[in-house]
Amino acid sequence: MVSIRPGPVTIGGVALDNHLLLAAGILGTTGSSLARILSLGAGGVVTKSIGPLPKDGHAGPCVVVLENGVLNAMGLPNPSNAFVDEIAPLAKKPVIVSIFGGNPDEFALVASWFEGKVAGFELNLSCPHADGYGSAIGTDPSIVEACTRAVSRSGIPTWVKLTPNVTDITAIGKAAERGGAGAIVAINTVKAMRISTAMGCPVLGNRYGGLSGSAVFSIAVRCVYELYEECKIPIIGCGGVSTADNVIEMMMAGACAVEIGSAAYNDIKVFEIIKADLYSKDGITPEEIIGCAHGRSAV
Amino acid sequence: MVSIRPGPVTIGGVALDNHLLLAAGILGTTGSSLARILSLGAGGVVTKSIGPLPKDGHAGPCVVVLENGVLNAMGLPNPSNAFVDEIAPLAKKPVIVSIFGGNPDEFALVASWFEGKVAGFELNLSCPHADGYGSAIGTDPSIVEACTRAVSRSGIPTWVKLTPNVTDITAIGKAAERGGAGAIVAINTVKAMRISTAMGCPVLGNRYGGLSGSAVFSIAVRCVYELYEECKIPIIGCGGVSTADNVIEMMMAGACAVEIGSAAYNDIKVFEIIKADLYSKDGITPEEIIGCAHGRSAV
Amino acid sequence: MGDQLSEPVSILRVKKETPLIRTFVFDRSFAFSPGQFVMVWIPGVDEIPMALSSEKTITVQKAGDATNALFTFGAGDKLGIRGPFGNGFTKGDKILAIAGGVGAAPLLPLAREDCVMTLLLGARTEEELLFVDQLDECTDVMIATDDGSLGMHGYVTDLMDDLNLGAYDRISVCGPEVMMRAVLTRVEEKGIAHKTEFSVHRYMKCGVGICGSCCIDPSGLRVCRDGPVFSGEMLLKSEFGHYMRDASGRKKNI
Amino acid sequence: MGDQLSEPVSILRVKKETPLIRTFVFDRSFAFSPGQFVMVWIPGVDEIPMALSSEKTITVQKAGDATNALFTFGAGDKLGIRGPFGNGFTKGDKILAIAGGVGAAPLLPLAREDCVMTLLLGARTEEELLFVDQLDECTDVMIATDDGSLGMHGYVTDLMDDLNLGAYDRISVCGPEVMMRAVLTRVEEKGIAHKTEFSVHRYMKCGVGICGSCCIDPSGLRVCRDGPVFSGEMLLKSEFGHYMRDASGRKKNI
Ligand SMILES: Cc1cc2nc3c(=O)[nH]c(=O)nc-3n(C[C@H](O)[C@H](O)[C@H](O)COP(=O)(O)OP(=O)(O)OC[C@H]3O[C@@H](n4cnc5c(N)ncnc54)[C@H](O)[C@@H]3O)c2cc1C
Ligand SMILES: Cc1cc2nc3c(=O)[nH]c(=O)nc-3n(C[C@H](O)[C@H](O)[C@H](O)COP(=O)(O)OP(=O)(O)OC[C@H]3O[C@@H](n4cnc5c(N)ncnc54)[C@H](O)[C@@H]3O)c2cc1C
Ligand SMILES: Cc1cc2nc3c(=O)[nH]c(=O)nc-3n(C[C@H](O)[C@H](O)[C@H](O)COP(=O)(O)O)c2cc1C
Ligand SMILES: Cc1cc2nc3c(=O)[nH]c(=O)nc-3n(C[C@H](O)[C@H](O)[C@H](O)COP(=O)(O)O)c2cc1C
Ligand code: FES
Ligand code: FES
Repeated sequence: MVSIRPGPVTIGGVALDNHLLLAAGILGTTGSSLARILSLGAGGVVTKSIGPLPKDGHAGPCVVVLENGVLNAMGLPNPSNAFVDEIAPLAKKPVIVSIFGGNPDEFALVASWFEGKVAGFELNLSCPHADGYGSAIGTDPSIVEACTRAVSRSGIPTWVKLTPNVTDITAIGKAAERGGAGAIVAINTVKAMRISTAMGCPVLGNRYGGLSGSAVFSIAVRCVYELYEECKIPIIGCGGVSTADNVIEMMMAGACAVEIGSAAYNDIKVFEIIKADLYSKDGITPEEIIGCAHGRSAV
Repeated sequence: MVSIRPGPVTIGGVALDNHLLLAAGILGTTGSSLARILSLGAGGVVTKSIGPLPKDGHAGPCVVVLENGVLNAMGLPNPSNAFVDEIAPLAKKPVIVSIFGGNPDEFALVASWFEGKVAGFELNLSCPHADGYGSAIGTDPSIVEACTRAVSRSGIPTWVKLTPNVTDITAIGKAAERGGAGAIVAINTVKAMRISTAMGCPVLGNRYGGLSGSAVFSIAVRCVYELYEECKIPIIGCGGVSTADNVIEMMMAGACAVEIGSAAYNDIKVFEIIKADLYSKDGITPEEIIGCAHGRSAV
Repeated sequence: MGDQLSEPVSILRVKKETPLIRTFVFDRSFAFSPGQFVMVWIPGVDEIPMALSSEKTITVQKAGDATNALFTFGAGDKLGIRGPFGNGFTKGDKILAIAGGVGAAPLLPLAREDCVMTLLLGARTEEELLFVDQLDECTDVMIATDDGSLGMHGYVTDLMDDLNLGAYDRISVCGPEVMMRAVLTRVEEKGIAHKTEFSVHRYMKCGVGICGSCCIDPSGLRVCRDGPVFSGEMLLKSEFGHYMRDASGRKKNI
Repeated sequence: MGDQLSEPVSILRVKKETPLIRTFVFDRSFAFSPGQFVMVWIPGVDEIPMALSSEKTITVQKAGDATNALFTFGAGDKLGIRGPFGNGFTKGDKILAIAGGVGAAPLLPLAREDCVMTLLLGARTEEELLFVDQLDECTDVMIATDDGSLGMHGYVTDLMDDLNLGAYDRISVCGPEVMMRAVLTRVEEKGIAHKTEFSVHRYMKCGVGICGSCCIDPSGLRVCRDGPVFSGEMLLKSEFGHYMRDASGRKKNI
């Protein structure tokens, strides 16, 4: 397998310790959990999505582990501005605050709380199971552009996380780019549902949820590949990454870095494990492989 | 597990031997292969998609088997009107001809070849990897409506197969309904890609392909559930069905019958195996479970 | 591995244990280690963590919305069960178990495994004491009630003073967090925090270690996956006994 | 099971066998049964079925676009390999193998397993005979060429007349379909079709039994999954020798 030479990593204006970030919403609710994941080898962490008001989230069940993935409908539970104190001890670390809101003003408001205190923002315009938030607004390019601009104008690196539940993800990626995004993160979960045949009703409290994990890897690779053909800003691959080979594959599709979420279910040491396989002193530079799968299908 | 009482099955104007159909494009290129699948227990078979002109399909690789699914980019290879003779020996059997075309006229043309010779049509407005066909046009409600009407006006039962690669599948489902569809089939494959890290290029000859099999089951259940909330015509569930419990789950989501494709990879006897688990003389009627998961999340 | 959808169980019967506590008996068993918990899906309501009080029972205290709803469930009603999850208590030869209120639920199966020498059982009043008879059958039970209606008048922690703690190889504790923190303070003073284990309760959403709602400060350990049973030593310099988090992730004092 | 993506192999060297046939040696081996095939991915070009002529080689006849492209590949170039797939030949004690042209490719490993008593080898001319030396090393080879440049002047089928076919427990055949059909007719006349096996070639896209492009009439059996080796009896009343299908699924005569 190809391996990568370790070196400084800066993606979309954020300096990272390596190419592997913790994805939003996985073990990202408390400062100490984020600190633990950093100490376990993540090159950066994205927090749980924070909104303008505290939310308890959907009634349970919120998560179901499937054979090859995870189905969740957390419903964006978050402590809102109490989170500022929560991550204060991590001020110097590569922490990206994920933000959700129902309109540009809400995004800007939440971002303002964290100005000067975090490395960057990731806008959740993509969670598929929260009325009025996430993909409810993230499927409209003009809203995506406006929300992005409302935050990026702060000058703080602003990443935009996209939903795959659209007809054309590149239209949304280009909207984020126009809005001043420093990077695009693809993808959030794929809208999905399971029904308990024993109960005769959906297994998630919210009925609809989002699918993540290995099951969506090939969908995420496709989205990254499509975005790389149309957008100029860096792309961060997310969705089903669980091995170093998956990281390389995402990079070949066009990702500069990856986020990892569900794979932490199998082993919370996933970052260390992948790093051990991914990096070696005699490896190549990431630039040699990022996007290399484009225009090469005809060798 | 719930089991179903065997009895006559008629879906969207087509009489079937049971609730399990062979999905389009799986072992459906020759009359004798379709006959074999019927003899192996399928309640009906959908043929390979047939178009206005013969096509060789995409250059290989066309199929990759993944841990929990299949990735394919066949590219709609088909013998075009030579297929009329191919299935002539099956005239009295529950054979549904899948049709693709680039516009309403092409759909109508292909359908005209088979009038009086088959039990019904399934319009492929959903294949995610064929330029100018399938989901390239199947994401536009007005085109879907027009293509559906062009075939349904023949009076022959016309099913419309939908792509999940849209922002709102119910908008497409309603368009098919307006166009006179007798049933909706959901879903075709989810647009996806894998890259060979050893080669540094996409593994499919066509680069982009479609994901099927268990990996997409929860996505298909979600689509069926959404469509059931918005459409009145029968829905046929397709995508990742591999057990009798999956069939029940699809039915609870709102499906009257299911199509099975990728599961034939594990065992071509999949229809017999599922039937043995699904049906029993003291089972309940399908009507008792079809759609029962709606409005019951609050028990 | 397969999908880990909730297993459906039917309630065979419901037993009133105390005015606020009921045991729900299922029609099927789950192999488990005492201290492990399951996520109990109350369809249409919520999903909440509950220790297994035996391989086919949970013992539930009425606490809020979900438990109130559960208390309307009777024989024949269905629940969904995911799990068991978490680590459970370390086994030992001579365990001292300390239970407060519904905290007796995960300790009963430990006592039934014959490794508990002595069990200190506390509650506010006599009628709120849980599993007195069942525990009596398998271990040596000492009782304390806040109002003195049975056993010693006072807290279970006071019972500890009458014991030679050196005689036990482990001390396993489950009860209200204030009571557990009192035990922790006591064992710390005696320098035996390393021999103790506490079953920690935190608000849980996923139960499998990915959502982050149950993490404790400052280690960031997940109660659902790294616990719920933690050594007293680990808990000494922690949020334990001071604060926890609610459903939104905000801190609330204990 | 894991993803069954193509395994990358590097070509170690290419050996010219005949003017139109080359053997490609890989840097890694695949456990296989003689008669099984792999799907060979020629990046940027196509993916085509090829029998393994040993655990690390394929032996390829130039036939069209993909094989032409493959002939431009040399040492160090990479291919992707999926498989091996299909059933392979039934083993026996005393096999008569009949090879025409590149059909010797899957029969060489069978001969190397020491179960082939006699092998009939045919080609158009002497220089087109494949694996003469290799086969000589492990079995008793009888040769026929269309132009008589080596061995008997005529078809391999003619060689059959000189043999006591009763002496063999199985007859394993691979070659051009016209030649194989001629063998089938001959063994049918002699009433021994049940002892014969033929490696059938059909246009293949998936190689794993789901796309349907390789199915044969009237059984609907899949050459890639139920074959490629079929008993002569099964093939008697079939399309075999009469027609096959092209990439679009249309019939074309043989
Ligand atoms: C590992 C573990 C084992 C448990 N075992 C038992 C047991 O055997 N018997 C028993 O009666 N109780 C047990 N509990 C506590 C039980 O989960 C809560 O009492 C229950 O969730 C309250 O739900 P509610 O909706 O009725 O109350 P709410 O109205 O939600 O709240 C009442 C109180 O319960 C707490 N609580 C609410 N939801 C949760 C949750 N999901 N996780 C943790 N605490 C919560 C709240 O913080 C609040 O203090 C256990 C908790 C954990 C974490
Ligand atoms: C199980 C099996 C094992 C085989 N083993 C060998 C072998 O060991 N050595 C060898 O030289 N050849 C073998 N072949 C045949 C080989 O696959 C074809 O020669 C090759 O695919 C031709 O590809 P092309 O693009 O070069 O030719 P094309 O231009 O595509 O066609 C040339 C001829 O090859 C046939 N053909 C094309 N593609 C395929 C395909 N995918 N599957 C089957 N036939 C095809 C066509 O019908 C045509 O007659 C085998 C075929 C099968 C099915
Ligand atoms: C339990 C859970 C909670 C999540 N919460 C959030 C969230 O708050 N914000 C967000 O943008 N994405 C959220 N996601 C999506 C993930 O960040 C990620 O996009 C998705 O899980 C795909 O990556 P993975 O396959 O590596 O998990 C959540 C995912 C899971 C499984
Ligand atoms: C190899 C292959 C070929 C397919 N060809 C077609 C096709 O021609 N027309 C069509 O409508 N769908 C086609 N499909 C999609 C299937 O009919 C089905 O919608 C999809 O595979 C999901 O079902 P499954 O998970 O049961 O396979 C094809 C799928 C596969 C795997
Ligand atoms: S409850 Fe989700 S991590 Fe513990
Ligand atoms: S090649 Fe696809 S079924 Fe045989």
